[in-house]
Amino acid sequence: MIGLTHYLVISALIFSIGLMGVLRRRNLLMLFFATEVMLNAVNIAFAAISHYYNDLTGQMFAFFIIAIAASEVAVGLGILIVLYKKHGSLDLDDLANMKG
Amino acid sequence: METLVYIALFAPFASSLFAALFGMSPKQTFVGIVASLLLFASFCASAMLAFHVWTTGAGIHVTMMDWISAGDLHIPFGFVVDQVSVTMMTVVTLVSTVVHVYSIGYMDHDKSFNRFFSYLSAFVFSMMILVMSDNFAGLFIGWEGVGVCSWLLIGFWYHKEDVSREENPSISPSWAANEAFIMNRIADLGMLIGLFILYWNVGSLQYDVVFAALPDLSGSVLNAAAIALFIGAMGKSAQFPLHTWLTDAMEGPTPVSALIHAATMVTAGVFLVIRANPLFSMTPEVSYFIAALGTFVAFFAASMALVNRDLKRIIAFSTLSQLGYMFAAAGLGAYWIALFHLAAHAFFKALLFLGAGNVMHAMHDELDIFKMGGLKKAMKWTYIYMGVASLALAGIPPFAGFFSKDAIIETAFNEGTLFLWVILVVTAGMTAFYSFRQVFLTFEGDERYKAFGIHPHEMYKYVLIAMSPLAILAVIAGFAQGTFEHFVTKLLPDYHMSEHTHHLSMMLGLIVLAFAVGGIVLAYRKYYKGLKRDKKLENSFTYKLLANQYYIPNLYEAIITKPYAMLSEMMWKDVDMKIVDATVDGIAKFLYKSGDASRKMQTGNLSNYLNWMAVGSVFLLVIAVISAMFV
Amino acid sequence: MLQPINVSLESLNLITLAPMLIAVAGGLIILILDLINGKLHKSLYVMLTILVLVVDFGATLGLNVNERGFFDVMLIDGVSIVSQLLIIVASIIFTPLALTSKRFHEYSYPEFFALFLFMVAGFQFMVASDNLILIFVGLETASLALYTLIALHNRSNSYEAAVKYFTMGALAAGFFAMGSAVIYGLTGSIELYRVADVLAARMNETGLMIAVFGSAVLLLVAFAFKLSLFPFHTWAPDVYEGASAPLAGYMSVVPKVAAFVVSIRIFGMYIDLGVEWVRIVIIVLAVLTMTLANVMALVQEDVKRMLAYSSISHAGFIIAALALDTTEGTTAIFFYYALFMFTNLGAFTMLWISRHKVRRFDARYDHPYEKFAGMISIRPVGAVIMAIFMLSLAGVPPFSVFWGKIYVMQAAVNSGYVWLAVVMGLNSAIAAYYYLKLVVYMFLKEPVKDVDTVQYNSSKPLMAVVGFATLATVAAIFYVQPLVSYIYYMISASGY
Amino acid sequence: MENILSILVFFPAIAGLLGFVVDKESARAYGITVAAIEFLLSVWLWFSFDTANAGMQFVELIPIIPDFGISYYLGVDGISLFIILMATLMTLIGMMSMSITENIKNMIITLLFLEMTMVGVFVSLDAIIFYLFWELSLVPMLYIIGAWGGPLRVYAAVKFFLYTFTGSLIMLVGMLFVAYVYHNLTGVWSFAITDWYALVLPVNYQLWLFAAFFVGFAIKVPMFPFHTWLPYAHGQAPTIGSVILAAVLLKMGTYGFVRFSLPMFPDASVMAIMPIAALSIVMIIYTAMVAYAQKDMKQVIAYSSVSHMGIIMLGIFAMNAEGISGSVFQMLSHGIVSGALFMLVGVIYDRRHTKLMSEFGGLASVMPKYAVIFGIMLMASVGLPLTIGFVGEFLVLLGFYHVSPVLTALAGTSIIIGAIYMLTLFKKSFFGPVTNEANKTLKDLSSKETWSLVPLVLIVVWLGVYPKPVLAPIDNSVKAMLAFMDAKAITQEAKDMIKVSKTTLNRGEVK
Repeated sequence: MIGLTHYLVISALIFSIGLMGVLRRRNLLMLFFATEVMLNAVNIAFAAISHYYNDLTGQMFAFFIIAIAASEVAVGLGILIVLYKKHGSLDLDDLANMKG
Repeated sequence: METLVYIALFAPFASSLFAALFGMSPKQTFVGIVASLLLFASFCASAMLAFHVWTTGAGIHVTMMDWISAGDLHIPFGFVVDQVSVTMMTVVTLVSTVVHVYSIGYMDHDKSFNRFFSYLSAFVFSMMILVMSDNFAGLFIGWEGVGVCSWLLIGFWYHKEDVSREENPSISPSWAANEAFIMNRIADLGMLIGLFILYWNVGSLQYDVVFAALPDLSGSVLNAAAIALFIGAMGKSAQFPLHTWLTDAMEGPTPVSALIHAATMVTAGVFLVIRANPLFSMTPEVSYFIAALGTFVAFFAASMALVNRDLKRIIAFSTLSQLGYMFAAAGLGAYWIALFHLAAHAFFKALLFLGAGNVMHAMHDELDIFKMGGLKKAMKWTYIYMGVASLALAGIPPFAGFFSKDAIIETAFNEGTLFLWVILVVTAGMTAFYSFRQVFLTFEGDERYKAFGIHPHEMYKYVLIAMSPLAILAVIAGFAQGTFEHFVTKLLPDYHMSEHTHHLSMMLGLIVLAFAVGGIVLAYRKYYKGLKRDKKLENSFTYKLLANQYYIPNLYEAIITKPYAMLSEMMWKDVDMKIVDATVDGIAKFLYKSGDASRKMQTGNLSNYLNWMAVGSVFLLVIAVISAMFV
Repeated sequence: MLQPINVSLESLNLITLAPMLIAVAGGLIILILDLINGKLHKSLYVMLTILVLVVDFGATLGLNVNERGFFDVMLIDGVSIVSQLLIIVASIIFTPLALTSKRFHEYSYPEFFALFLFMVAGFQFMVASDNLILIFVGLETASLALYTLIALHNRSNSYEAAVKYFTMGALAAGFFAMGSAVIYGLTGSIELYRVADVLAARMNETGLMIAVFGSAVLLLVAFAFKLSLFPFHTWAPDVYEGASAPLAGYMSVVPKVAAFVVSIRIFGMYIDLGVEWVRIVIIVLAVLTMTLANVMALVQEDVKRMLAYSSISHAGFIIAALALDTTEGTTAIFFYYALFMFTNLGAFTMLWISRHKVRRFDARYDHPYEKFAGMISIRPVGAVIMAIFMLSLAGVPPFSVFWGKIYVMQAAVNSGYVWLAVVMGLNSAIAAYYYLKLVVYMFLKEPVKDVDTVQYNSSKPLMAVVGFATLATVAAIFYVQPLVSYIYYMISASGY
Repeated sequence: MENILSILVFFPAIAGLLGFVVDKESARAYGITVAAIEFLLSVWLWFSFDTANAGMQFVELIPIIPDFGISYYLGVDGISLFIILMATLMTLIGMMSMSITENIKNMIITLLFLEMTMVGVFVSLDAIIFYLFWELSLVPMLYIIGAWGGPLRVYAAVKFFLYTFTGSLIMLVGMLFVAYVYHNLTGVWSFAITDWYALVLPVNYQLWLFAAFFVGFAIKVPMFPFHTWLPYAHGQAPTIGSVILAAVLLKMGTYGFVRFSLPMFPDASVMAIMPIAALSIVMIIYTAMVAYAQKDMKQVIAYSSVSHMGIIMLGIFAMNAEGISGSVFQMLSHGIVSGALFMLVGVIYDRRHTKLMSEFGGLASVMPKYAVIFGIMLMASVGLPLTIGFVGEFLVLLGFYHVSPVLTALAGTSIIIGAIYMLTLFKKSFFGPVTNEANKTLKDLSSKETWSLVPLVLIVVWLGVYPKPVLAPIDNSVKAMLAFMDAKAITQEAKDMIKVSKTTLNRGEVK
């Protein structure tokens, strides 16, 4: 039977995948996806724990995360669009005007 | 009587200030006259005080005001006029007055005439403080004061250039002045330490308090204090090894040499030993050392005088030698004899210097006696004066030197220190030789100066007259020996020859006299007829050794002056700049460099930033795990 | 049997929500005004914003200490009141900086002001709750608004800054969410006071420690990012450089105060629970942050970037006070920020005043040191004021930051961390170098030619702000006492 | 006038603020007037000072931050009184002799602010207020060195600032710790020094705190090996900067030792005697040698300052009234003499724009007045009796002899090597023939220069001959302090070492 542990392991795995994506990806869009993956991993964890405790708070948290992730994407994409207009690229390595 | 004390003390000060007012203006003869009059006033006051002390037998003690008081230390400006100080006062003011008058003539053509009088009177003032003070700190004021005045006066012709040691052994007046000051400072440190020792063991620096407390002190404290004070005396009285400055000090104008470097200041060391006789008489080892050193210096200086060609330097060496005699006497406990020789020596030595000054004046500042000769025609009076002074110096009866020096030599015999006695006797012979070598080479024989186109002339009349008191005293002072003894031994411990010595005294005197006469005869035979140079002798090692003052100045330069300069340079450039400062800057540079290094993490690349975050979290996790293991 | 839902309005205690609601309403009003008439001048919006904030301030001041409201998710304790007041005051000072003499892109949008007010509301939510959901929501509301505000500056660098901040912020958000999940999993609760109770009961269980540490690490990463602690600070210099000067100044104070409040709540809980490790880690991070930020600031060529590093260093300084977990330490945080706020905003305002439309001195930087060379002979008063700000930041008495500094150091000493105080002292000395560098440029160097326009962007409102900041910096000694006693009272009342 | 100290502190500052309004041409006159009024005020302070009272006088106490325990707490005793007088005097004289014309207004205003901080340091009885003025004094000095200095001025100014700043931050931690301990013992926060005096600290605390304060003070003094900022600062500073720096700012360090370290940590101070004496002696001898190696007149005097400060340090740690009173007196004497010497170097620098000794020679013939005053100051500097320089040096050495005869002998070499570098300086610059063409036409002292130097000469002689009016109040306060230290010391060694004078007055009102 699939228990809490399985969910938590899955959640941890997906979180790590998301994290690796954030660390390794060079395209900003992919980076955003990776962060979404991470947040969704958290959602899995919350839902599972919520079920385990038979407590709705976790699911509430998950809903809030979904909402925030959505607005994050909205704002993020907006910024990306103006950036793309200015730079013509979404490659991370092109984005190093400021350093030192 | 207090008024007299203050007159004696402050008249020279007034004189100095008065002359200083005109210090930067051109020569004004009245400055010299006023200064001399004030000095004469001081002399009169001193003489009256002397008479007072003589008649009443009691000293005068005045306290003017507080000087320093801190903690438990209280130092007043206090002055004491007793048998010892009044003797010194009289001698000092007398010689000073003569020298002041003399200087009016001698410094006639100098543009800094007024300044000279200012310095000279300031010196007398300092010297008066030195001898009159009722405490060691006051003595130290005068001690340093005469040091500064000596510095000013040696370097009086400061505008002269530095030359090599071969050309002029003293390099330049300003060099000689600095040398004198610094060497004296070395000794002054010893003196200061002596003061500290006395203060912390007695709680005061007043003579009377200190001397009264001496019996309660332990032997080591007494010895330490005596040694320290004597180191001070060694500097001022130019005892070996701090003697080189004295001959170099001859760079100063001749009246200065007469006053400071013959009659007064250099005897301050002897005065100190006499003043502190309660201390020194309780430390026989130190006293014996003083006597031995004095004897050594007497011989050592006389040996250098034998071959010197410089008129003033010969006299300077003789001063050194006579100081050695005085220390020998003081060290052997014959304080009153030392003081007696001090006074007598002041008269004839000042006279000798002033005579030398006349010669210089006549010879246009030429000092090499090999270039003189036959001056007696032009300078009869000077010849007489110098002759008298030399006879006194050589210890020929009935001149003053005979009595005083003979007493010292007799003391050495009396104390059983035969070795010292022998040396002192030999030295007496040497003294007679070099004195007359100088007199004969200067005044007798062929007129070598003509080759240099010099036309000598006698000094001004009033100058010669002014010198006469010294000449008279040089002749007659010796007869006052008994009176003097009676006078000063009210304060100083009396010293009597033992029966044995007393019996032999005639014979001892004759031995000394024989040596002295022998010296004169030798000088007569070699130099009376004129200068015959002996190349072989002059090239011998001993001759060169003596002529170069045993190479001691060169030695000092090689082992002290130059290494000090080198070490200083090294301290600055290598230690201060390259180690101390570089460390400080190094820390700053390190921080700056680490800034440069760490800003590299700020690549500007977002990916790197995100990686840093990951690294950070791993770092935190690692710490977490590690601490979890230890919890 | 189902119970009918029955919520009494009184138990909601809506007054606790009033400050945030005012800010949100203000933002909405601005948007509506813009809808009605799109041609209104920015000065109207500026004044409106200030008015809203003033009302907000009043509402916050009127709150009672230690109340809960709105289903107990709102927590109005002393910490939240003090921090809200700080946030609002900083916002009030910030707002007039829009009224520059030259036209700048972002201020022409009324949305700027609306977003700004939303952001303030977000921060207020963040500090006024101990519910992790509400904290998260507030945090994200504020952050998203902030990203937009940065990007509105409409320069290539601003976009870059916004993207960097945004991406890293998103990652941090992920960490925060995960950390919350772990806490939830551990305790079945996301309200910190309950979490603390449960954890306290379970502390002795074996194996629990690892989970506790895990949650702590995840949350620490999230807030270390917000507080720009080493090595999570990397965004800060770039974002400060890319953002406009006033916004950079604002960012160095307000988001950090908010993040500090949450950190106090979360990490204070851990430390109280006896997880000594959290304290150690925070102190290590604090020392690393202040030192490394300082040495990196030494080598900067641009004043704004230097100030960015200096802000990081100051944050490191203060986080150390957090680790002490004493009333004094917590007081020190707010006290320091209250004093730091004036000086820092003043300094950034000075930069803003000297801002040109195009870069005249350097291809990359707006405010290279050379720009200020010889300012004493061009604008003596400006130079003196800027020097006062720099000296204050360096901790020279009697200027404001000095008092904060000794309070923090005293707190460290009182908790037995004398070595920490010494490290703080040494760091202040290092920091003095780069502040001094600007002073040296202004006072001791010859002016570079063609710099008659050091006060290019000046205007009366900006001068007023600078004047106020100067006064607050110089006269700190006179208000330190009431300030510190008020903060101390508030903090101790809320049990920290 | 009970609040004369406040007036003394803030009068120059207010005058400085008003100075912004004064016209550029009149700025100098304005500055001199203000400084003169300030000086007269301080003289008045002296006359109204009760010399029989060894305690603090003219005390003003206004709590400003009671929660921290910080109050505006001022007062003077015999130790600080004369340093204040010297500070105001040297500011006045420095301004009178100032030859700067460029940006004169800024200079005057800066100097007036500097004067506030200097007076403030010496009247503060609250550690934080003390620290406040202490740090604040760096700022005007930084500006003076940096704006009017030589080619390396920025480096020198920043080095000066950072070095001192670093040290004082460590000291600040020490102060905070004392306050903490005080709070622990009494439950009250206080930074008042007089309150702190009452603390009896365990020896290990004392040692650490002593070390913390030591760092702050030693850098300021500056003690070897923390002295390297000083030659740069002096070398680059304009004359007025060097004068104030040498005369007053350095004294803050030694004053700090007397005011804080000794009475607060008597046991630690006694334990520190030997290390500090060792450092001081290294400082005396080593820097004197370095001074001898210098080519630049000003650097010679700068290094000589360090050497003389070594003497002062030695005296402070003599632990007897002779030494400490001597030290305080030597602070005054060094202030006046080195201030005057820097002014004198400034005189020649104004004429020739060089300070290298090799450029000169024979100045005595060209500028006799100058040479005379230089000579007097030189003699005071080498400690000739009857000048101000002797009294302090003598007392210090005398006092320290009680602690260690051998070390005193070593320290005493300062009178020899001091003479060496000073006389060499004098000989190289003033004696010998005038070789350099440019020197032949030099003008002697102008009346402005003469009138600023002559008062110093008079003081040098007056206090050399009759130091009592100054020395007696100092001595009273020092004796009271020693008696207090002795009573407070915990360890027997400290009690043995601290020598209480037999004639100690009652210390006045001490809380």
